[in-house]
Amino acid sequence: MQQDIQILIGGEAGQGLVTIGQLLGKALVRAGREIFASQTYHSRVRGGHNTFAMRVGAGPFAAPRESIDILVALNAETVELHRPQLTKRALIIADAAFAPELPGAIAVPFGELGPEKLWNTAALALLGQVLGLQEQQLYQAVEATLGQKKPELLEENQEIMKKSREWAKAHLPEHDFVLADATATADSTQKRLLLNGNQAIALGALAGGLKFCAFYPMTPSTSVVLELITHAETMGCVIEQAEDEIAAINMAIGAAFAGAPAMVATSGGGFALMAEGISLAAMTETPVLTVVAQRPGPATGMPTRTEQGDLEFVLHAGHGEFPRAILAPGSIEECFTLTARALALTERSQSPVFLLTDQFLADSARPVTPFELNGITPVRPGDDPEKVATPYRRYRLTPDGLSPRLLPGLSEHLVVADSDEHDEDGHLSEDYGLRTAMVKKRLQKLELLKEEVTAPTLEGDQDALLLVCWGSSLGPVREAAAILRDRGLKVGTLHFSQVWPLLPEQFLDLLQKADRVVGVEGNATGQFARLIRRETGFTIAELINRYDGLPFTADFLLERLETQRAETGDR
Amino acid sequence: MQQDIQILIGGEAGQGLVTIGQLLGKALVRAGREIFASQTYHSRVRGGHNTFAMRVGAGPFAAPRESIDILVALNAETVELHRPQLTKRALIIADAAFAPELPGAIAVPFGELGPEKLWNTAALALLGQVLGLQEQQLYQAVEATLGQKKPELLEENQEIMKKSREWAKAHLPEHDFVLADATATADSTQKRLLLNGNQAIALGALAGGLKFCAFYPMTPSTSVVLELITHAETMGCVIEQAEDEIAAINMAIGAAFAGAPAMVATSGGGFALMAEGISLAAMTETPVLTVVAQRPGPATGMPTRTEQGDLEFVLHAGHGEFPRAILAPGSIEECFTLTARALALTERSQSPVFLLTDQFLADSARPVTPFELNGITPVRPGDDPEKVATPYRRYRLTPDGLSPRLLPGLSEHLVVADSDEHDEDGHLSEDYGLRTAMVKKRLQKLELLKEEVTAPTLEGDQDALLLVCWGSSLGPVREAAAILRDRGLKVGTLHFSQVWPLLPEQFLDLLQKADRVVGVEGNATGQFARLIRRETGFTIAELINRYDGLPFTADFLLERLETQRAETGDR
Amino acid sequence: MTTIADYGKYETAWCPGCGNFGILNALKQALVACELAPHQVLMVAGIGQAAKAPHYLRANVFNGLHGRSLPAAIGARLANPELTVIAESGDGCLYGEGGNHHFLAALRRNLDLTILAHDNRVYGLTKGQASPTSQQGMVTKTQPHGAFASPFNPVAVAVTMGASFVARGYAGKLEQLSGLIAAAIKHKGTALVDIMQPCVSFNKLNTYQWYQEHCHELPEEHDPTDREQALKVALEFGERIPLGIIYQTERPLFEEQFATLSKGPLARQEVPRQELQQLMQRYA
Amino acid sequence: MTTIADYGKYETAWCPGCGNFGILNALKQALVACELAPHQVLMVAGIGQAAKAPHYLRANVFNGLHGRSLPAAIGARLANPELTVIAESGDGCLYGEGGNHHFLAALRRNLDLTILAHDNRVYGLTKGQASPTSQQGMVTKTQPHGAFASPFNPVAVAVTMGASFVARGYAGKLEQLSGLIAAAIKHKGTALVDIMQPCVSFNKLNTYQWYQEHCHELPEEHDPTDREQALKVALEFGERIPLGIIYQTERPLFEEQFATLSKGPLARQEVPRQELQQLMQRYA
Ligand SMILES: Cc1ncc(C[n+]2csc(CCOP(=O)(O)OP(=O)(O)O)c2C)c(N)n1
Ligand SMILES: Cc1ncc(C[n+]2csc(CCOP(=O)(O)OP(=O)(O)O)c2C)c(N)n1
Ligand code: SF4
Ligand code: SF4
Ligand SMILES: [Mg+2]
Ligand SMILES: [Mg+2]
Repeated sequence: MQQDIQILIGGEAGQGLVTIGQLLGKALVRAGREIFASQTYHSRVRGGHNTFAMRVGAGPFAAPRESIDILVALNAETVELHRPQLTKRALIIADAAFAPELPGAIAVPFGELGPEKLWNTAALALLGQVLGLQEQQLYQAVEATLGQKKPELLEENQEIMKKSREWAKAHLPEHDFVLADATATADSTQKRLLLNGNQAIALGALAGGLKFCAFYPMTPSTSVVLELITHAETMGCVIEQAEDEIAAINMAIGAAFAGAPAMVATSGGGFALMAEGISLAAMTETPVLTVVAQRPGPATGMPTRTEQGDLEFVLHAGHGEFPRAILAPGSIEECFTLTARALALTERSQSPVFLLTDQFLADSARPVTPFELNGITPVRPGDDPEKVATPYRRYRLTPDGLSPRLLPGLSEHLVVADSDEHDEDGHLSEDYGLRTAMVKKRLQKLELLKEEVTAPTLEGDQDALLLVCWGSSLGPVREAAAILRDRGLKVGTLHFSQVWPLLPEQFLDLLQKADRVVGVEGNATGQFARLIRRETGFTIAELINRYDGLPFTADFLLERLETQRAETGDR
Repeated sequence: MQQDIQILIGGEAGQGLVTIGQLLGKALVRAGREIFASQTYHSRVRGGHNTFAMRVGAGPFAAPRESIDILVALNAETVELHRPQLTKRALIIADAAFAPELPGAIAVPFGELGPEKLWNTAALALLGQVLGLQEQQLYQAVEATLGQKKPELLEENQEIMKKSREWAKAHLPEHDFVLADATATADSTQKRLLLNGNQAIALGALAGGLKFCAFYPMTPSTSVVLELITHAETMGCVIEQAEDEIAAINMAIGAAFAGAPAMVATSGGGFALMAEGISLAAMTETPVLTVVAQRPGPATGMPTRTEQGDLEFVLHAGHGEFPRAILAPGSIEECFTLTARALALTERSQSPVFLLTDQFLADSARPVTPFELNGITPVRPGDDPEKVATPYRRYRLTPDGLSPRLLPGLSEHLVVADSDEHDEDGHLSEDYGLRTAMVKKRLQKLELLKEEVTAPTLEGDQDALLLVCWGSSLGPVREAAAILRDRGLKVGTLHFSQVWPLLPEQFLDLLQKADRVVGVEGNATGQFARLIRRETGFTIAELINRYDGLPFTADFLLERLETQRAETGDR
Repeated sequence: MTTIADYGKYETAWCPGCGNFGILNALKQALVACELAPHQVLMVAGIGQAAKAPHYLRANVFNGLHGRSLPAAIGARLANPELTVIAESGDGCLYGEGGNHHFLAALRRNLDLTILAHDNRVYGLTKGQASPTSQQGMVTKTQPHGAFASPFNPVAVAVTMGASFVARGYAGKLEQLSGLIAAAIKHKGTALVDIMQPCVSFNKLNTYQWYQEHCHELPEEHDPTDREQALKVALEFGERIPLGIIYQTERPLFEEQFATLSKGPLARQEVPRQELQQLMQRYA
Repeated sequence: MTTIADYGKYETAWCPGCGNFGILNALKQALVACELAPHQVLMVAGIGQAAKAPHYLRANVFNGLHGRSLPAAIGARLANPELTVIAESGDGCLYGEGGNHHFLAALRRNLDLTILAHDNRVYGLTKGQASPTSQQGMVTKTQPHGAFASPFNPVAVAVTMGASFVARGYAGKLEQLSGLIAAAIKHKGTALVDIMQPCVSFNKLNTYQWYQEHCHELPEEHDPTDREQALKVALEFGERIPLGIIYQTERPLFEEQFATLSKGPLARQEVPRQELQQLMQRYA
């Protein structure tokens, strides 16, 4: 297998590195390449050290690599910071002023190529030349993106791209990064979509029938909403920036009560503020989808980094007892499909449903086959007012716990919802017997959720080394497993894209059969492993945790597997 | 053993039944009796059906009884509602207008005794006569209470008491409720305190060194604060009603940062709003005590009833990962001692600590021996500015995770606290290595908490039937066990007054040894049992849950133990 | 035609003599005057004694969280612009418990929404603590030395914020009050009616008699469209408490931002699948 | 004597040209003018670009949650009345995110506290969404049709609420601004300085030039103790934006309610064990 190429563009916020990255990505995808793009950035607007990483080659990929083959350094700091990650064959594209004295260094006289604000475009053109992308392909990407927003700038961009290409042709050293045509694995006639996790979530929500979203800006969840806003008018959605997260969740619940499939998107602290609202949704049995894009906590923590540290909090958030479901997509495709599913599930169960993602998944992009809309039926909120038993009672006690849900104002029936314990009519009640019946009714709906649990996915061998993971860790874990398998080891991966409810019959035997079970989680304490033990009694004794704010990579996992094996002896 | 007497006073809110109950209680305690008083009330100001229950006899008691020996009905509804609970020997004190046609009924011509607003005093006097309390004893209690607040009313109260006594002497039927002197078990020379759970918490906090409390009113937590306010001036405390619970927790954190041992008291929804603040306390490593008085949820739920439904929420509240401790008093005495301990623990560990109680414990009163203050050292916040290493760093990395805590403004050292991930100086940092170190540092403090875990209490036999419970369920569970033991069965109880962290070595062997382990919890899903399994792998297969809003009683438990044994066969 | 009877009669959990009864009656009259059938109306409440009012009325009801009636009401209105949405709650709920933040945000937005504040200047349900509108010096169990902070004047703040309809009513003047509520419901925009409400159990300062002595109707000459005049009147709150429509103006409706709302309730609108298919191509 | 140097020099994470720099310098000057040593000062911030300011200053710092600087500041002040407490944060943090509720509550209380609002009329840190003070019509990624709601006028609301010190400054007028901040710190009571702050990255409407054109200093004649006049001036916010001390009055200090605070920091006060022993007897 030809080795893939890891490109890293580094510089300050405001230097336009995301723009280069996105344009390069677009061009590569259109050229039928497999790529994986991911970002790290600081919690500031200008300055700091940001990176945009792109893997290119015979993918598909679902994780970044730690080592770097092509470093594009927009400032001197980038060279210093990433030097240790450079592979032997690495190229370093950097301004002549700070290009290092290394074999692969290409000292570019950016000043000669054009004005400073366009140096990112110059770097893009240089990269294109290195990778062997046709000039046309890259320029089209620039045109498609810039043409819409700032057509007046197209010409100067084109000019600097030309100049840079020419300079590159003349000065590029020997290297082996030209993409051979053979690596264009995807059928380039089929237009793939280049999407990051948050974009896929937004599209999944729209496909699932979303009509209302309220939010308060919070990284890394905001871009879900930005995407929704872009399409709101076309799709007939109402998106509202609320005065805070408490308002957001209560607005969403009000809207859902009145018939709009609704969601909120937030992160850590914002979610904490929503906990009371979650409990309200449960008590009033109002469907609502909460997207929680995790970042490292506690408190403000690291706003722009990644972590899987809020599983237990999301599982138990809200006072009192009630059922819920938590979906945790492992890929861009799952971001789409599970969001649509989640909307259906919350309406179906009249219980809160969560989508648990994180900054890594939110901000990493990959080409995907356009989603099939036919398989997805958008949510139809509420029941048919013609078909309910009369007198209509919002909380009628039924064997499965589901009561007919009518929408206020859409029939002559009156709909009464209450956050107090209530009778079948929705009026507050302090009757002990009724209380018992209503608790049972609400909890009964867990059975409905259990009927629709997405089973964990097993890949590879079952009985030797089994890597257990959930949510966004899927990509790096699968890659590590593939590498180990290439080395002749027997390795399986078991990935949960639904972390609650758990059905032990779907996976317990697998855990029991494997020789060595290793839990992989992007947190410090192994929350999912604890949950598994709580639900099954099975102890995942060995854990690999990461909590420095960065996502897992295959390299990281392989190293840990190695050292841990050494530490624990050959059991 | 002479049977104890269960008195129930029932009527509408506003009829003064709590007053009678409290006065009777005071008189009985002063007379050296054992009592247990508990309340049920509606979430309204007037009307509804409230009760005040009092058990008298050869206690000590720690739970109410379900059956009633003396029913004082201030309205007709009370007679109807409680008729099924009457014992064969029961007396019913009721107005002639609605006294039932039952053998024990005493139809009182309240109208003849005095004006309606004093009928509660009349009923009190009648009760006194029934129980054989001396007139003087009862009147002194009235004097002590009313004399402070409304001395002008004393006379008319005295008058109606006299009249009622006389009427009672003439009309009381045969009965066996006169308290024999022999039942005065306590040494009546030692003045015992009649305290409910919330009062004991307030006193415990004051003894522990509390200096600041912020709150927003929420039943059943408010009375903790009412008690604190009464003593605030004497004790040099600042108590502030905040504009909401979010403000309350942030004020408490601000105050604690600036050196005041601080707490908040709240319930379900109010606690949900504090979740983000809890996470802030953890990240800034600011000590703060949160008292959560549970009531049935979700959402507004049943504001004036009881439940143990928020354990898992409190255990996981707040985004991100950090250590905490949760204490759950099982008695009035523990309300006092554990609150003082909790304040010490939060200061010692610079981590959030919780006191988890509920409406049942909050509102039930019992005589207790005056607390020994000598054993309690009030918290001394902060470290000695003379002794810190310089330059002073609030978050200095240390082996045990504890950094020197100085108080701002009390020395020339500058104290910098940050909700972002930070460096040792407290300034925000996005360094990956530092992040890892700071996560480890914070989590390391769990070890400090583990060193001070209150072990669960085992009472009775270990290897037959073991009843496992936590928090407020202690009283009824112990009583049920005692009854079973009287019946010749081997029964043990294992009570956790600290529910986190759990040290399996303190109890796992007990669970494993017992023939039949039954978990008793005032919730619907068995949260503590799940936690035990998560922490030990041990499954408590049999549960007794109550979630109708009422507390456990021995009767309830015995019945369930019986039916569940029948259901599960003789394993 | 809708009649008072259509709005039903319920047993309440209020204290006898409470000002809430007058407000409930005035509301029913206003709804009838507005010719609204119960199913066209959505009452949104928070938690408190006042917030129980919607349970004593035949209508659609969303009884949410303490302090959060306004966001829920706004959400519902944005999902179904055909509903007449009325947020009804107490002073603690609307001006305390974070509610104030939602209150200001609601005034800034100006949806077609009515806010009825049962302003008894105390926390009733939780037994008499000071509320944001409590009179300075009011002694309670939690304010043993009297409420210290200067009371919140919702009417003055609303006028300052340029709210489009600001009125003050009194539970003891049923006819005027129901007129104000009806005007508020008919007003296109966010309409606040702050209602002086005696609480016979916990507010011993602001009693029926006190209100009788302090409240006066705005004179005929008062021009509610004159902001400066309105502001002056709004700041009057002490010896004299003016009742009536204090300020009214026209402002664009928040709902008009959303083209989709002109097509009626969101629940009745199909998901445009074709469009979705197309817009996905933008990512290619 | 304290000098500017005592307050240190730090690298910042702000964009070059940002209005925050001017505010930071003005603050340092004001602290020096007030003759406060760094350890006497506690800066309390929320989250946002503005809220990073306390990290760029040598002082005690509590950098809490987004929207919650005021309660933390109040708590600290009630624990140690000897601290000079300054809450410093952005418009989003102080007037959005529930902060508004705390803002009104703080004004009602009137502790001895200074509030510095870096009012760039946008959410900077989260990349340019509209804030409560954003100009109507401001187009952002989340407000593609322009901010709809009418902007919050913190100064007008503060004057309406009877706050005891209300001023407006401008990041581009360093001398005046530092004077205002110093006056605010010296004022006994809660003092608001709302500071017009250009955000060069996200606010393309309210630029340095725009402020230069719109801001004007209050005339000498302005009498900040005249509430009616102050209110008129406070409502001026459009073509002309007045800078200066708009309103100032004397009101009782919140701290005075608590006898114990006259004895200094709570941390230094012994727990009166004897008294506790005695008061327990009341329950006998
Ligand atoms: C989050 C939360 N905090 C506190 C409460 C307790 N609570 C219920 S009603 C209420 C105050 C009610 O006052 P107000 O809104 O003025 O209504 P009133 O009873 O006076 O009509 C409070 C504090 C609650 N239900 N939820
Ligand atoms: C609970 C919560 N919600 C959202 C955020 C994300 N957030 C951080 S700063 C900010 C807005 C900052 O705006 P402002 O206060 O005006 O400060 P500026 O950056 O403009 O100086 C937001 C929304 C957060 N940190 N916490
Ligand atoms: S407590 Fe006050 S407001 Fe509540 S019902 Fe009674 S009188 Fe009315
Ligand atoms: S984003 Fe705006 S406010 Fe923030 S530092 Fe940059 S210019 Fe200043
Ligand atoms: Mg009220
Ligand atoms: Mg701002």
